Parts: sequence; C-alpha cells; structure tokens
Amino acid sequence: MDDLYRENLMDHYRHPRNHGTLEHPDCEAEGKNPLCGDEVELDVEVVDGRINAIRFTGNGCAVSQAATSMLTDLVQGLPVAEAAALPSQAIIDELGIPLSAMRVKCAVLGLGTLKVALHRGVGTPLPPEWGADDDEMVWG
Amino acid sequence: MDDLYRENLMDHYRHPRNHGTLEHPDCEAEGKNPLCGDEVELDVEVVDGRINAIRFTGNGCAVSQAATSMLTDLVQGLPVAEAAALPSQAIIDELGIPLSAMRVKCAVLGLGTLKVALHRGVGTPLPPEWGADDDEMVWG
Amino acid sequence: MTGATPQELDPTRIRADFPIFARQVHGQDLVYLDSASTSQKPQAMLDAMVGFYSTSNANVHRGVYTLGVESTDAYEAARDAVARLINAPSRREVVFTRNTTEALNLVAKTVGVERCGPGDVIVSTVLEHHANLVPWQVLAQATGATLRFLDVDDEGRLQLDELDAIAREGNVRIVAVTHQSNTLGVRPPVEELVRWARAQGALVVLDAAQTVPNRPVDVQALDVDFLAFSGHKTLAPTGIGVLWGREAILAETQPFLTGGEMIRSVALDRTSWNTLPWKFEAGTPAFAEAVGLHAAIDYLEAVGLDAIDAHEHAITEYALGRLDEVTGLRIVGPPDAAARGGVVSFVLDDVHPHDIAEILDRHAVCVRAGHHCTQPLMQRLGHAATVRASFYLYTTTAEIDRLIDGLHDVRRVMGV
Amino acid sequence: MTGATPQELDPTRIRADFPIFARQVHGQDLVYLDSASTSQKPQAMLDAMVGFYSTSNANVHRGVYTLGVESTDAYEAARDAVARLINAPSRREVVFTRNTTEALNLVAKTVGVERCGPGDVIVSTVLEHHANLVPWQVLAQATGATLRFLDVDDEGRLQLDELDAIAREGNVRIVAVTHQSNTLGVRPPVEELVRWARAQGALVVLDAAQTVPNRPVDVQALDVDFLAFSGHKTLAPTGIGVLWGREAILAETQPFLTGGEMIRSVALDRTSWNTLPWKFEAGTPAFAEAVGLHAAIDYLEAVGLDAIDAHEHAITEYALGRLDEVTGLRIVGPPDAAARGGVVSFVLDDVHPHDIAEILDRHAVCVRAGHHCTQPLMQRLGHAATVRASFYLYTTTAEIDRLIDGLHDVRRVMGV
Ligand SMILES: Cc1ncc(COP(=O)(O)O)c(C=O)c1O
Ligand SMILES: Cc1ncc(COP(=O)(O)O)c(C=O)c1O
Repeated sequence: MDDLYRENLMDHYRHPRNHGTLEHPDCEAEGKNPLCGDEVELDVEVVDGRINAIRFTGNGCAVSQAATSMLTDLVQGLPVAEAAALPSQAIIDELGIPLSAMRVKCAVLGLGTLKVALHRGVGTPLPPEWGADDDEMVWG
Repeated sequence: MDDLYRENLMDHYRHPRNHGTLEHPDCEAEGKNPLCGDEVELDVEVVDGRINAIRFTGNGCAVSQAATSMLTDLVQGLPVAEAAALPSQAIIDELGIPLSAMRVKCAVLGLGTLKVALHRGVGTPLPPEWGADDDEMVWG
Repeated sequence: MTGATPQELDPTRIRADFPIFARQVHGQDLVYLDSASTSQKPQAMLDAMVGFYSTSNANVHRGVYTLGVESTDAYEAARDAVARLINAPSRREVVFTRNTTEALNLVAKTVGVERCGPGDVIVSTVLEHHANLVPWQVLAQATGATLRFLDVDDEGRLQLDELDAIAREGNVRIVAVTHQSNTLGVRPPVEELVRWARAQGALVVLDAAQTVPNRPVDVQALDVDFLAFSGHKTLAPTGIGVLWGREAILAETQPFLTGGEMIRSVALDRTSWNTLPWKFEAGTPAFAEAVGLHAAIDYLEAVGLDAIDAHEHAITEYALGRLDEVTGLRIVGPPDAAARGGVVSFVLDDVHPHDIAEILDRHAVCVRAGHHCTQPLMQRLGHAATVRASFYLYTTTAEIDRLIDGLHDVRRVMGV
Repeated sequence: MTGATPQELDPTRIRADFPIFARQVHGQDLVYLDSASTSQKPQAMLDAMVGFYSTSNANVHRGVYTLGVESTDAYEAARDAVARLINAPSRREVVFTRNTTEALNLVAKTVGVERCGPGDVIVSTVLEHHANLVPWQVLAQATGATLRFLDVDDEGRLQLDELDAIAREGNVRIVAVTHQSNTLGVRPPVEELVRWARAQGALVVLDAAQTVPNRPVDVQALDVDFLAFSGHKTLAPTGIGVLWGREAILAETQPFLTGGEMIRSVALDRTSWNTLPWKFEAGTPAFAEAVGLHAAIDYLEAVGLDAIDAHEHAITEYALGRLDEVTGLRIVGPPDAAARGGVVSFVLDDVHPHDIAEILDRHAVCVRAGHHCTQPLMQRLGHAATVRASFYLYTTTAEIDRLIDGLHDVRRVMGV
C-alpha cells in the first residue's frame, strides 16, 4: 500500500497548493481526460518571461490532482520556455510512485494543460504529442 | 486406396454411360460447381411421364463424372416424379466410397442438374436446397 | 439448458477449472470482479483450441485432404453449437464476427444502410454501450435518418413514455437496444419494446453481449431480428463474436466485407455471392477461436445456464447487501437485485473511481473504473466515472468479502 | 532479421517445434504442403497464448488493475513487434484486423470511398486473390470509378505495357497489387508499379499475405502506402491480421467500424475519435491472438527471415526438379524457381485436381486443389482448377519425395 499513495501525494491531494483562479491570467487552458473524467483548469500570470503566479482548479483522481498541485510548485518562478519544455518524467519523479501507462495519463494531465496554456498565451512551442485542437484534450 | 476409387467408380469414369447429347431434349440443364470447376450438361427425353432417354456431357473430377454416369443408369425409364424426388443418398450409396462434405458436392452435381432440368422442362417440384436462379449453380 | 430446477452450482469447484485462479497479485489470491468486461477461460476451452491447432489445423472450406475436412467440420460444428445455444431456427443465420461491435456494425452498414433514409427513424437508448450507439449515429448521419434515444430514470430504468411521440416522427426502421446494461446491470423491458417495434414494422437489434454468457437466451422467444454477442465474455477466446440474424433478412441483404469464402464465382467484371451464412464471412475466419467457442458453450451448458443465472443473482444480492455496509458508498443503478444481472456500479464519497480501483488492485481485487464505454449514460446519471464489480459463474462470496475489506482500506488510505 | 549471410535452417529440427507433425493420417506421417493457405503453429506460440490466458487475461485499455495493465502491455507490445517486423516508421500505423481480407476491405471502404469517384481509376491485376479484387469491384461500383486489371502472360508474369493507356483513362487513385501470387508463386514487379503509381499520385495497396510469413518485408523500402497480411499464415493464430498504413493518410481518414475503444468521447449527438491506431480498432480486439502473433514473430525472427526465404527457394527448386520427373505433369506458372516463392501449381494430364488431392490425402500428403481464390487468374490461364503444393520453413525434401511418390500412385489409380 505504502508505495502507492505516499504521504506526500496524499498531502498534495488533500491540501492542493496554488488552488484557485487568477483575476487576469495571461495564459489559461482546460485539460480533460474523457476516459476517466479527470479535469484541470490552469491560470498563469507571466511577468518578464517567467511564471509569476499559477492557480488551478479541477477534479479527478488523487494522482491527477496531486500531480497538478506538485506541478504548480515546480514551475513557480520558472522561465516560460523552461516550463513549456518540462518533460513528463519530471512529474512522474515528483509523484514518486509506480505508475501504469494508464495512470501516467492522469499524472501528466496538468503538465499537458500547462503546455497548452503557455502555447496559447505566450506562444511557446507545443510538441505534437500534446497537440490539442479543441478543448477536449486527451493526453497520450 | 481401394475404398477410395473403386473399380466400379473408375469404370464409370473411364467409360461413362449415356454420354453425349440428345437432338430434341424435353428437358435440359447445366450444372457447375465453380469451387472446383466440375461441370455437367444433361439432356432428357420424356415419354409418357417417364425418362425415355438421358444423355450427359461434362468434365470434372472422377467422382462428379462417375456419379453422373451412374445417375443416368439409375433414372433411365423412371417416372419423372420419382427421378425428381431421388435423394442424394441414392447417388452416394451408388458410388460406394466414403465422401467428405466437400466431395458430396461433386457426387450430387449431376443429380441436382437433373432436378433442375426436370423442373424446367416438365415442372416437377424443385426442393429449395437445389434452388438455382441462374445457370451458375452451386449445390450445397 | 438444464431442466426445471436449476442445479445449484459450486463456484469453488468451478474455479478449479480456470487456471488463472492460481495467479497471485501482490502476493494475494486473485479476485476477479471484471467479467462484464471479459471472462476468464476454463482449461477445457484452452485444451480444445490447442488440441485443434496440434492435430487438425488447416484452412476451412477449401481442403480436400483429411485435415481440411476435420477443420471445416470443427468450424461448422461450432456454428451448430451457437445455433443450439440461442435456439436459432437455422444454422444459416449464425454469422461469425470478431466481436459484438463488428456484429452490430455489420447490421448498421448493410441492413441499416439499405433500409434507412430521410424521414426514417432509428431508436436506441441512453443505456447503450458505445458499440450499440455510435454505429447508429454514423448510420443516421450517412442516410439522413433521425436517431432518437429512449431515456432512463435516475436509477437507469428505461422509460418507454416517449414511444408514441417517436412513432409520429417518421417510419421507425430499427430499434437497437441492450439486453442488459453493462454498466448498471439493469435489464430493459425488451418484450415491450419488441411489441412496439413490431407494430411499427421496425427491426429489432438486440445487444446480448451481457446476457448470452450467463442465462438462457432464445432468439425465437425474444422475437428479435438480430442478436449479437462476444466470445470473450462467454468463456471463449478473443477474436470471435456472433451475429445472429433472420434468414429472410440476411438472404436479401448485400454482403458486408468481400473477398474469399463469401463468393460464389468471381470474374473481372462481375461477382456473385455465396449462400448464407458464408456470404457474410469474408476471408479466413477465426476457425480455431470457433473451436474454442464451441468448447466454452459445452462448458456453459454442462454447468447449466439456469444455474449460472441463479448463481449470479444470489451473488449480486449478497454483494448489494455487503456494499451497503460501506460508509459513503452509493449504488449507481437500481438498488435491488431483482431487475438486474451480475453487475454492480457504485461510487464512494468523493474518492475518484480510479483511486478506488488502484487501491483495490493492491488487494488483488480487479474492478473496472471509468465510464464503461457508456459515456451518455454516465452523463445522464451525473457521474464522470463509477467503479464496477461484475460477477460470473466462478465468483464466490469470499471474493465479495475481499472487495468489502478492500473498500474499507480505500477509505482509510484516502482519509474519508 | 538476420545478418548478411543467412544461417541455413534445419527443417527437421524446426519440425520438432510443431506439435502437429506428430499427427498421422491414414497411418502415415503428415506431409503438409498447404502453408500458402494457412501455416502450422509452433508450440512456443501456443504456449504464449495459453500462458497469457492463464495468467494475465483481462480486457485491454481499460483496467487500472494489474491484469489489465499486463494485458494492455502485451497487446501493445505485439504492435511494436509487428512494426519492427515490417519496419514501420511508427507503431501508430499498425492496425490489427481479423485477416488480410478485412485489412483490404478497411482500405477500400474508408480511404477508397473518400478518394475515388467518377473519372478516377483503380488498378489491380488478374493475379490477385479475391481478397484484393472483389473489394475494388465493390468500391468501383459504389463510387463510379473505373476498375482496370493488368494482365499476365501465359506463365503468370505481370504485364505492364498497358500502364500508359490506363493513365490516360483518368486519375489513377489506387493501385492494388499482390506481393506474391498465392496460386503461382510469381512475384510481380512491385517496384516498377510503385514508381508508376507515384508518378500518377496514386496510393499503392500491397497484399503481402504471401510474403510477410517468409521473407524480410520492409514497408519503407517498398515505398507503398498500405500493406496487409494475416497472422494465420505467419505461424500465428487465426482471428488476427494486420493493416499497415501511412500515418498521414490514416490520420485524415474517417474510421471504419465504430464502438468502444475507437472513440475519444461520445455524446448522444456527437462523437469524436480516438488517435491512431485505435481509431481503426473498434471493440474488444483479438488481444490474445496478438500475443500469439508476437510469439510467432519472435519465432520467425529467431530462425531468421532471410534463412526462411533461402530455404523456401531451395525447396522450391528441388520440388520443381522432382515434379519434372512425373509424366504428364505440367507446371502452371513460371517453370523456374528464380522469380517465385515457395508455391507450385500444376496439372496432371486430364486427371482432375480434386482426384489428385484426394488420392494424395490417402498418402497423408496435404495439397490444395481448386481455384485458390483466384478465379480470374485461372480463367486467364485456361484452367478450371490446379493442384497447389506450398512450402514453409518446416518443409523437407523428404516431404517432396512423398509428394512425388503419391503422384505416381495417382497415375496408377487413375490409369493415366
Ligand atoms: C495473396 C493473398 N491475399 C489474401 C489472402 C486472404 O487472406 P485471409 O483469408 O487470411 O484474409 C490470401 C490467403 O488466402 C492470400 O494468399
Ligand atoms: C452491452 C455490451 N455491448 C457491447 C459490448 C462490446 O463488446 P466487444 O467489445 O466484445 O465488441 C460490450 C462489452 O464491452 C457490452 O457489455
């Protein structure tokens, strides 16, 4: 049991960091995994090319919500280019639990949403594997 | 080997009875099994409700041709109603060799063709399993 | 089929026939509660398939030689077994497909396309698995027919009060309905729908993927026109399914896929079709899977489909009772065991179904979490996802107990 | 794939891996010369499938639980193995179907319907198996496109001299050709055809049912757009086949069958599709058969496809030499082993092929007799039927000798 839902993960799930919305976000996006119903919404404020503030709301499994919470901690203050280039593995490492292919989709939902938000808001590149042509995104 | 191509069968195959055509047949039909290419053509002359003369030509495997030859012997002089009602088993018995489902089709090609010929020429009933709506018949 | 009083089945003895139950997951005995998704396989079925491959394997309908004859006989005997199982009037009405999905697509893309057009109405329900929903959407779009869905109440019971209004919208051509919801286990009132469809002159397509595996299904008593099911849910291999359809309809319908086996004769400019059922089976069929399906049917019939039905009913009643003990757990679908098969969907406070399923897996308990390929139903009931436990002839009360223990642990881990 | 010099394979050792060769027919050891129709199965493949069913069986792409993850991984690993086998640029281009026939129908009924219309031309050849012929007839009829067939010479060699005339008839959209004739063993000049098709802007559909089993096939080197083959001819189970197609084309093509697995999201009025390759895989796939196919590919690669090709070439040469000894026997197709695979068709005086096959069966020799699902080719060559012997990695010269002995007995029995 212990390696599945570690304290750190459960802590982020129960007490999500940076939860909420921003009044005037520079970047925003929704991510949704219709297969399991996980959802996140991200607002990002960019100042001097860096992520000045980031907020999220969402609902879904512990993995998706905790991962998004950890992500917001991780990218706070980062240059947007660096945040947009963050690899999935960074989040998976952060979660620190074994994940099946199916759960990886939950884990990276927030990251994908961030990449889409930055792409739309400040034009960072969006690698094709994150390519979303509508609001109904499926990562993977 | 012996039970497969008995002497009787090979004799009918090599020396088919009633081979040829009739000048003025009352009934005629072609039968063809496109799967293996067996073909027979039957001409029948009916006098007083009986099969007065019957001739066939054809080509194909020994089973199909010998069976047709045997059939012509069998129905010679028979009332048409009786010939039209002849069961497949009569031919299979006549051949006297074990037949797989696939070879049964070869064995009864001539019989089916006779049923179609009599049906067309003198209106005997054609059971649905022999139903042929064009000249390209498949028995079975 | 068994006689009047179904012999009670002993799931513990049955389990011994299924090699997978020797499997351990995370050091514990496997608890498999996902049979609505796919069934496990008895050794006898595996042996039949391997035995076939090891002694008689040859392509069917082609070889004059002994192996080819044996393999054709084995394949066609499987068709006879299916015809018997569902009481089909004729073996010519039994078409082998890959699965239920292909069977339903076959109907939509042949009979459906031939019979539907603008002004026509296709009726389905919000209960349906995507397999009995999306093909009708595509058909409606392709032909200009109208597609209407019957609604359910909040517990998933099908509502028939819109039928009259639907009948006024046009010529009802096709009514496509499930025999049992794979998500909720509810069984819609098929007889009433069939009566109504008959009055409209409509064809009835019954998705029996969830019922052929576990109770006697009789196409003549049901009086439907098409019925589909999957081998893999009936103890049989993947890769084989069945479409049963009325001979009179299939006979006058153009083929679906074309190629070898389904032809009578081919010329460069003209091709004629084989007779039923082969007209609808293009190319080398899944003949070894048919042998497996035959062995699976033999197994089911030896146990008795009435007995399986009774067992599932008893297990479901037990499960509903025990699930009731779990604080915060809500059954999705009808709360009673009466109108349902061996499928129970539930949610637990606001713990996400994926978390529940993942934590249960650590207890070696296999359940499904998600929309179960019924997104419109989930939307109608207001759930993004549920947890689903489903039962079969090998399910024991001890497994249900393991599920309940697991659910208590879910509550502990998730702190609810 | 093996390196530069193919290791010679030892068919006698290989036979030990195939349980069916323990089989006796009419009291004699089995001589199986019908691998072009379907292949026999190695124990390792059967073990892989049974092992899967006995330990990891669960539906794919759905379960959060361990079994579901294992089964999804196994299914998707099979896709990777196929992609490697045919050197596909991406696993997203590998679609599992039931067989070659379904794969070719899928192309005709999606890409074909979308791209063909009046004024367009579809090109095929008289060499084709019905599976690569009838779907194009149906497509031409449905779309108003013109269907043209390239002719062969009297030995079955494809003639390209009409290509210019065909190009003047309209926009050539699709060129559908076999990689090797299943009846004659001839290999048409695919490279030349591909070059011509490229110049026309046409798509090339390659029927590789007869070549993927027995030699290295590289979709990138071939530069075709679609390629189809069947598992059952490649040591794998029935019920599974492969369509490979260029991602750029598949991505912009509407799906074929619809239902579960192939959707992204479903609402009552609107459905969106999954990404490649799943968009083209509706319903529960033949996942256990995929596991079998993976094991079969492993087996083929361990032996080496170059070695298999070399072995088939040697056996074919030996067979052609020995068949030459039989009085009255005529090879149908090219008389030399150079331009062909391990398939030999022949006729014997005027003994009907069915009689030959049936008498050979009494010697436990399995050969096919008939039109081999190539009726237009048979008609073109002036034969109602031929006898066909076909070879594979387990074929020995001793088996060829048994064939020849059998043929002498045919002559005796039939008195020719
Ligand atoms: C060249 C060729 N194409 C297509 C097919 C059809 O394959 P299947 O029956 O597995 O669909 C075959 C096999 O019979 C073949 O040899
Ligand atoms: C009610 C119902 N219909 C259709 C299907 C689709 O079956 P398959 O995936 O075998 O085609 C399923 C199974 O998932 C089902 O439960």
